[in-house]
Amino acid sequence: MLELRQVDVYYGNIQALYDLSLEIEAGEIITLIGANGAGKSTTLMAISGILVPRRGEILFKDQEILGIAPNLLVQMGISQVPEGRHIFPALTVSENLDMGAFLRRDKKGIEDDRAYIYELFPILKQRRNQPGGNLSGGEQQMLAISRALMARPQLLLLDEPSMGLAPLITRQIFEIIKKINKEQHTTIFLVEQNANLALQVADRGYVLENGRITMQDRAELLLANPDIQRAYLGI
Amino acid sequence: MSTEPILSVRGLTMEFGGIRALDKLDLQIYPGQIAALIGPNGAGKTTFFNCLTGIYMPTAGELHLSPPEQPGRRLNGLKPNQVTEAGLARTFQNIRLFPGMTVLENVMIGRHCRTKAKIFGAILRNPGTRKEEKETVDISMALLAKVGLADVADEFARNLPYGAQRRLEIARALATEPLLLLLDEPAAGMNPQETQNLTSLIRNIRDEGLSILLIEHDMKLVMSLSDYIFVVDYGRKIAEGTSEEVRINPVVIKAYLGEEVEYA
Amino acid sequence: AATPIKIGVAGAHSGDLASYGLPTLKGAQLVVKDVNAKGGVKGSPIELVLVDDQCKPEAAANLATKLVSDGVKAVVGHICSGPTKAALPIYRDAKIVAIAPSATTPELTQSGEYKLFFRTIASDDRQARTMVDFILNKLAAKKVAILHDKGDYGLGLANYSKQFIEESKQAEVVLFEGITVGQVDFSAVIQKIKRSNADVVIFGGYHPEASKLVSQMRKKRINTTFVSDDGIKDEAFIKVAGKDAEGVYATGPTDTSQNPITLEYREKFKKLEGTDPGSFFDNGVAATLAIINALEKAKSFDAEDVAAALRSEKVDTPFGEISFDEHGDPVGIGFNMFVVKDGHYHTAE
Amino acid sequence: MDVITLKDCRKALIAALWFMFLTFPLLVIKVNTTENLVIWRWHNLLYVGVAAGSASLLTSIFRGLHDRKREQQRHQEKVIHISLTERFFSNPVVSRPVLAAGALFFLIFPLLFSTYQVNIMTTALMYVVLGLGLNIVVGVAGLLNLGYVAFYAVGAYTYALLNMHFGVGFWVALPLGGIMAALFGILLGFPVLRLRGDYLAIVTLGFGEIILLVLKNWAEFSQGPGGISNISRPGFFGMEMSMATTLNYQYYLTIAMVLLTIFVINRLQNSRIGRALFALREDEIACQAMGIDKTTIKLTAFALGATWAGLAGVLFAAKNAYVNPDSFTFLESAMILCIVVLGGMGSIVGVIIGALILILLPEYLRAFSDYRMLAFGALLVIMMVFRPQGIVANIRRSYHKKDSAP
Amino acid sequence: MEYFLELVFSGLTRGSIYALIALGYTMVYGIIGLINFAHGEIYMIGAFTALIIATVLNMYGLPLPAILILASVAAIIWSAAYGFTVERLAYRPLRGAPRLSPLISAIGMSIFLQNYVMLAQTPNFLPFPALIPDLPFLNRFTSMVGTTDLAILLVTAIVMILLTLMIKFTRTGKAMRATSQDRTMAFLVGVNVDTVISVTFITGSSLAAIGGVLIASHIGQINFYIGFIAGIKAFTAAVLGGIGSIPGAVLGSFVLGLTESFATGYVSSAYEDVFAFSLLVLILIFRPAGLLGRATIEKV
Ligand SMILES: Nc1ncnc2c1ncn2[C@@H]1O[C@H](COP(=O)(O)OP(=O)(O)OP(=O)(O)O)[C@@H](O)[C@H]1O
Ligand SMILES: Nc1ncnc2c1ncn2[C@@H]1O[C@H](COP(=O)(O)OP(=O)(O)OP(=O)(O)O)[C@@H](O)[C@H]1O
Ligand SMILES: [Mg+2]
Ligand SMILES: [Mg+2]
Repeated sequence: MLELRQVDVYYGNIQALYDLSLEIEAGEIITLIGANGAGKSTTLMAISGILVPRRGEILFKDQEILGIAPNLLVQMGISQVPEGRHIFPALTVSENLDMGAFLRRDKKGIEDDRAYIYELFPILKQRRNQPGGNLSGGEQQMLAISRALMARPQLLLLDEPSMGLAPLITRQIFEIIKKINKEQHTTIFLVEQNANLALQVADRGYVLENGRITMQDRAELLLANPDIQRAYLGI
Repeated sequence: MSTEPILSVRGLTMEFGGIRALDKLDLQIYPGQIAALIGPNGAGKTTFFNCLTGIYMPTAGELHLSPPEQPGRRLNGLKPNQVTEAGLARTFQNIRLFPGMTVLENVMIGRHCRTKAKIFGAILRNPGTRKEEKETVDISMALLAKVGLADVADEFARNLPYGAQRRLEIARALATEPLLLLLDEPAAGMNPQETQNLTSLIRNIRDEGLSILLIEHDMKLVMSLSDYIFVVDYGRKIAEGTSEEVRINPVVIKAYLGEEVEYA
Repeated sequence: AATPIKIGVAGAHSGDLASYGLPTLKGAQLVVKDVNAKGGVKGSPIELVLVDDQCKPEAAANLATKLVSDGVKAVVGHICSGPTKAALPIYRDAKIVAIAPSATTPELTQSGEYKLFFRTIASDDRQARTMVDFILNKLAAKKVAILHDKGDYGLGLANYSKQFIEESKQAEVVLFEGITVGQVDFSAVIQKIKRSNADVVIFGGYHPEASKLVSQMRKKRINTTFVSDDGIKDEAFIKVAGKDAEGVYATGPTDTSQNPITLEYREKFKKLEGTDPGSFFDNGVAATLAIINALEKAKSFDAEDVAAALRSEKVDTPFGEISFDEHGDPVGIGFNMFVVKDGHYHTAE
Repeated sequence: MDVITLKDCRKALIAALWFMFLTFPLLVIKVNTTENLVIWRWHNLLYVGVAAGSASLLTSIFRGLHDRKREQQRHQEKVIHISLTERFFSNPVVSRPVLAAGALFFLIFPLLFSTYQVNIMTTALMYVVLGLGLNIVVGVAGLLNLGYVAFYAVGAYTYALLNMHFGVGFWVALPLGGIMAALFGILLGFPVLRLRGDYLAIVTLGFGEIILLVLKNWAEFSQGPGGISNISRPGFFGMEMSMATTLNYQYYLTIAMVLLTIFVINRLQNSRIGRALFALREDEIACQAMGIDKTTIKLTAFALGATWAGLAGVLFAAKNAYVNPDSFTFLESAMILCIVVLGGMGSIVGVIIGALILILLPEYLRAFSDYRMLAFGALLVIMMVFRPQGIVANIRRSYHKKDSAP
Repeated sequence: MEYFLELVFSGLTRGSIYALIALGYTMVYGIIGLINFAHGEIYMIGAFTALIIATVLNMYGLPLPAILILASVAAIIWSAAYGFTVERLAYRPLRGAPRLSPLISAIGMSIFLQNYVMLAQTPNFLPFPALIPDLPFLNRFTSMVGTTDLAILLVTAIVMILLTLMIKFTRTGKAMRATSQDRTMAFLVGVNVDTVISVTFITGSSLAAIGGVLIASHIGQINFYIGFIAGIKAFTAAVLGGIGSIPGAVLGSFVLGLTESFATGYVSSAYEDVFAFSLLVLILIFRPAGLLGRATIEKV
């Protein structure tokens, strides 16, 4: 589905990713774990086309997508829940959801999805006419995830979806991730600090250290790996 | 604990238009305590901090801070900077550093309310000012060392990774010499390893005599650190007690923790 | 060849006020071309040093020192009164004669501070006097509305007009207002004129504002007589205002359009630029002719001598034969009232 | 990789055609409605086409070369790229002699050049003071002020009026002008305390206009548009001075003023107050949460910035011996703002360079007379496009390394 | 009473003149947060283009309504083209640059365009043909409202309504709002941010062109400098109404126009701008985000 080959990404003159290669099969859930500043968010931004790698190739469904404008990538089926939520602060909750479905034209489908999301997160329904900027941190996170779901992506990039969420909701979010992966066959690329949970839902995992992939394996093997346990699982 | 509470809040209510984010909240924090405030998303925790620190004007309620030398200082109606001067310092849920300033400068800003150099002092650079300036740098560097950021002191704050930014916010808040430190989700965006480091950092800070009130969704951190926990939901306090008491409280489990909790 | 004699030409040559400065510049160039063709002054050719002050006082002061360090013998300029005020102390200290084609503030000459300053235009008070006499005696005005553009020139004229009218006790000033230059719409002030029941409007200022005012007044069917100053006595005013210009009065130097010198230079200008010269062209030509004449006749090029020559020697200019009084004001430039009829200015009876 | 690719050529062609279309009515047809004339200037179309095409090609080539250089650098593994200016200022061996040479140049400037040159240099230096003052407000505290020239006017009129009515001399008026301007700064500061960003900009612009209008209309007070002339020039122990000496004296006076400004502002920036101002720019709420009183610090910023404008104003009145409202229009504020941004916000050296370029350049562009302002406008755009952070990007001081050095 | 009404109409005329320019200001500001100082120049270019085309067509003897329409269309086309080009050349490369850099670029553009038109055409005022014919039935009211005043009022009202509807309900409108709030995120939901910004400039510039034709007909003369002064006032009006808000720009313009009109009518026109700006300060003290502007939500 998605393949990164030897990608280098820079911020100005500072290199953030080194020779990064990874791939995701259609229908898979993979996770990328790594310490703060390892370059996880950078990787997602490069896939979404916001950052343009200086070197390397990115293929989506066997098509080279490097240099394609971010909005076209959304059209091709890549959606992202960015780090820091990025809610449109002056749009209401409901309008934020509309923006998620910006490229869709099936009115009916949009309404169904909206209803589905209000079912998942009743608090959003309560707050639907309130500006997104007024929501609490966790509510915003729910809104950000919902907004990405509204696009019905083929590939969903999630950057720390559980950040700031109450334990109950966190678990709920991971259920939803599994569910849409199963029911809608959405491929999922999950970046998560809560590596424990992430590896539990993921099929495979990559470990990123200082901008380099240092390990990759099946999720359950990574979970069992003592190095990983010490460094990322806090066991 | 039998001493006077360092912070006491009575009947705190905050309304936004029709939404009641806080509803007659009462709570006391005693010196030397690490207290935690937990609750579902949108329960009003951050709003509580905002009311305490003068960023929002509460609809009703009494806020008192009791520094040893000036017991019962009323916080209502103070401006944010006066609250900080009175001895309350905070971090923000959405990090708010001074991104275009260096790490060291960020901490030095925290010293602002504890120093006094005026314009003329700054221009003339008299010995008093120079001494004060040196102290500011020394104290700030010491704080950076404490949170493990001394070697990036000259980096721009915006270039730090997320976790480091959170620690920098703590150092900056400490620089204001607070009596009570308010931390809003300090562990958000940290991996378990980093969270462990944070845990010991917070404990160290307490051991130096500060009181701490923290908001956090990472139950492992909350349970292992807190001396006392307040649980809020819909702006109301639904439970309080030690971690053991709270953990098994069915109301808390239902509203917040969910079933099958297993936290060390 | 003999070393050229330098004469500075200072004024607004670019920017939005260029239309007041460029005619003088062109006039000076045309005159100098003729003079040089005839062998120059006392055998030396004239060289013009052009400086563009954009009617900004501080630029004028800087450029005045430039002219001084360039060693000019005299300056034709400046165009606006403010820059002239800023530059004159420098010319005075450096002992250089300046002759302005269009700076009209009375105090420039009347203060007696600048003995080396001359001008080829009547000062505001004389112009206001002409205007007031005309509206009181010829138009028999009883109620007068006075407007101005808040500028040095316009406000000066408005103030003198008000003073003269009040002194005469023959009429009453019913409105005294400053309007904002460049404003998109003057209807409020026009309603105010209407309400004041004035039978004459005096406007101190320049033609763009005047034509807007007149057009908008006429559009609102307000036919109050409109009287203004030299700043609108310009064909451009008539062309912009079109039929609304009919019947508008403006003061200006006595009509000398049949004067051979006037004809000659206007013709030359037209040949060069393809258009009629703008305002103050005649004044610029006159100033240049006067200064060159004085340089020719003076004992030496010392400022005192040149100034003395300006005062004593008569010179033929587009305004006829003129000289200068002890203050530096022109003698021989008459002032008249003109009226627009059939798309042209005619001397008003 | 070729220097010019086919794609570049196509781009150039499109650019040429587009600009020919764009400029068609204005450049080709010239109407004179007063004369009812229409002149067709088809040749202009050709010029525009050629110019736009070659400009496009040149940018492509430039960009190509730039990319190639970058490519090479990458292969050389980690050439740490530090900007030239940064390298310059961080290396005292290079920067000290250059700075010393610069200082010497300014010191002997009047000996080398004509009085006119000295005079415009004096003007430019006055703008350095203005730029540095505005820099406190805009560059350091981040409060966009579009009416800065009002304070300049306050200073100038303070001296002019005091001199006219009471014969107050330059040296007495200088501090008074600064103080008056500071008071006006606070006066403006109060109502705008709650405003943010560009709301502030428009209010300050309005404030500038109000001051200007009062100066123009309230003739009893300010002498109206006619202005005030014959202001005493600065004295030097009552000595009589010739024209040239006066100008030179004023030059050195201004130099002294610039040095004082640099000294004070440099110290201020690196002080408790300066840091608070920076913090205000970065994040107002966090700033308050750190115990900084927003009200005081904002007013301080306005007052500090205004003071320098006031001082420069007194200097201006003394230099020209004449003031009128025309010197204090919005364009003047815009010019000072351009100095600050073009030079590099928050950087003292940048502001100095910015002022020298923006004030001296139009003087030397006078040769192009008509095209001068056209070129000036284009230059502002081009400079911003190629160097948006300004000529000298601001470098923050490192405190602790310096303190730990012997 | 009649005097009062006359002042009201005079204020409304002036207000709608400001509004036509203010709308473009507010749109551009709303989307990229830039005070587009060159916007006044776009309006001026619109007026000049109309003048040029009208004069040429007049020589070919076309009837007045045809000239009016063709000249307006030409003005819109070229103003839009200039607006588009200015954004591409002077603002787009500056995305992500420090906040004030585009402002300086805009000031530079403004100076450039003024001088460009001055050099290409003339520094002098040119009479602008009366393109809008006088409607006879209005004769009875001419002391209050003339044909051009009425035309300007009507056009302003129509334009405001259309724009508001567009921004509220169309996809482009939604994309504009999203882009203005968070450009990265707009990209991430599939908005073509570059196109949206270009469309905004084109729309704003077209409005300025319409304004140029109407206002120039009203004043009866133009030169290269008209854009600057009108631009500053229009910008003030946009801020007064709450910058970024379409109805706000119109309301702000009317408030400003009426204030100036009453200030002139009942006090003195010498200080009309003082009144205008004092009102601005006063309103902003009580409503820091302008009359209809929503206070920026800052949740901490
Ligand atoms: N805009 C930027 N400019 C310069 N450097 C940056 C920028 N954004 C990120 N970096 C640097 O790039 C590196 C990778 O950052 P990135 O945000 O991708 O990390 P991350 O793995 O997502 O970390 P976290 O867990 O904290 O979100 C870090 O060292 C960071 O400091
Ligand atoms: N400025 C505001 N205007 C309107 N509503 C607000 C505002 N601030 C907060 N709220 C509402 O008040 C409620 C409490 O918000 P708060 O940010 O305090 O939640 P929280 O407990 O911190 O949640 P989280 O754990 O998700 O951060 C939320 O529902 C939010 O929508
Ligand atoms: Mg990240
Ligand atoms: Mg919160």
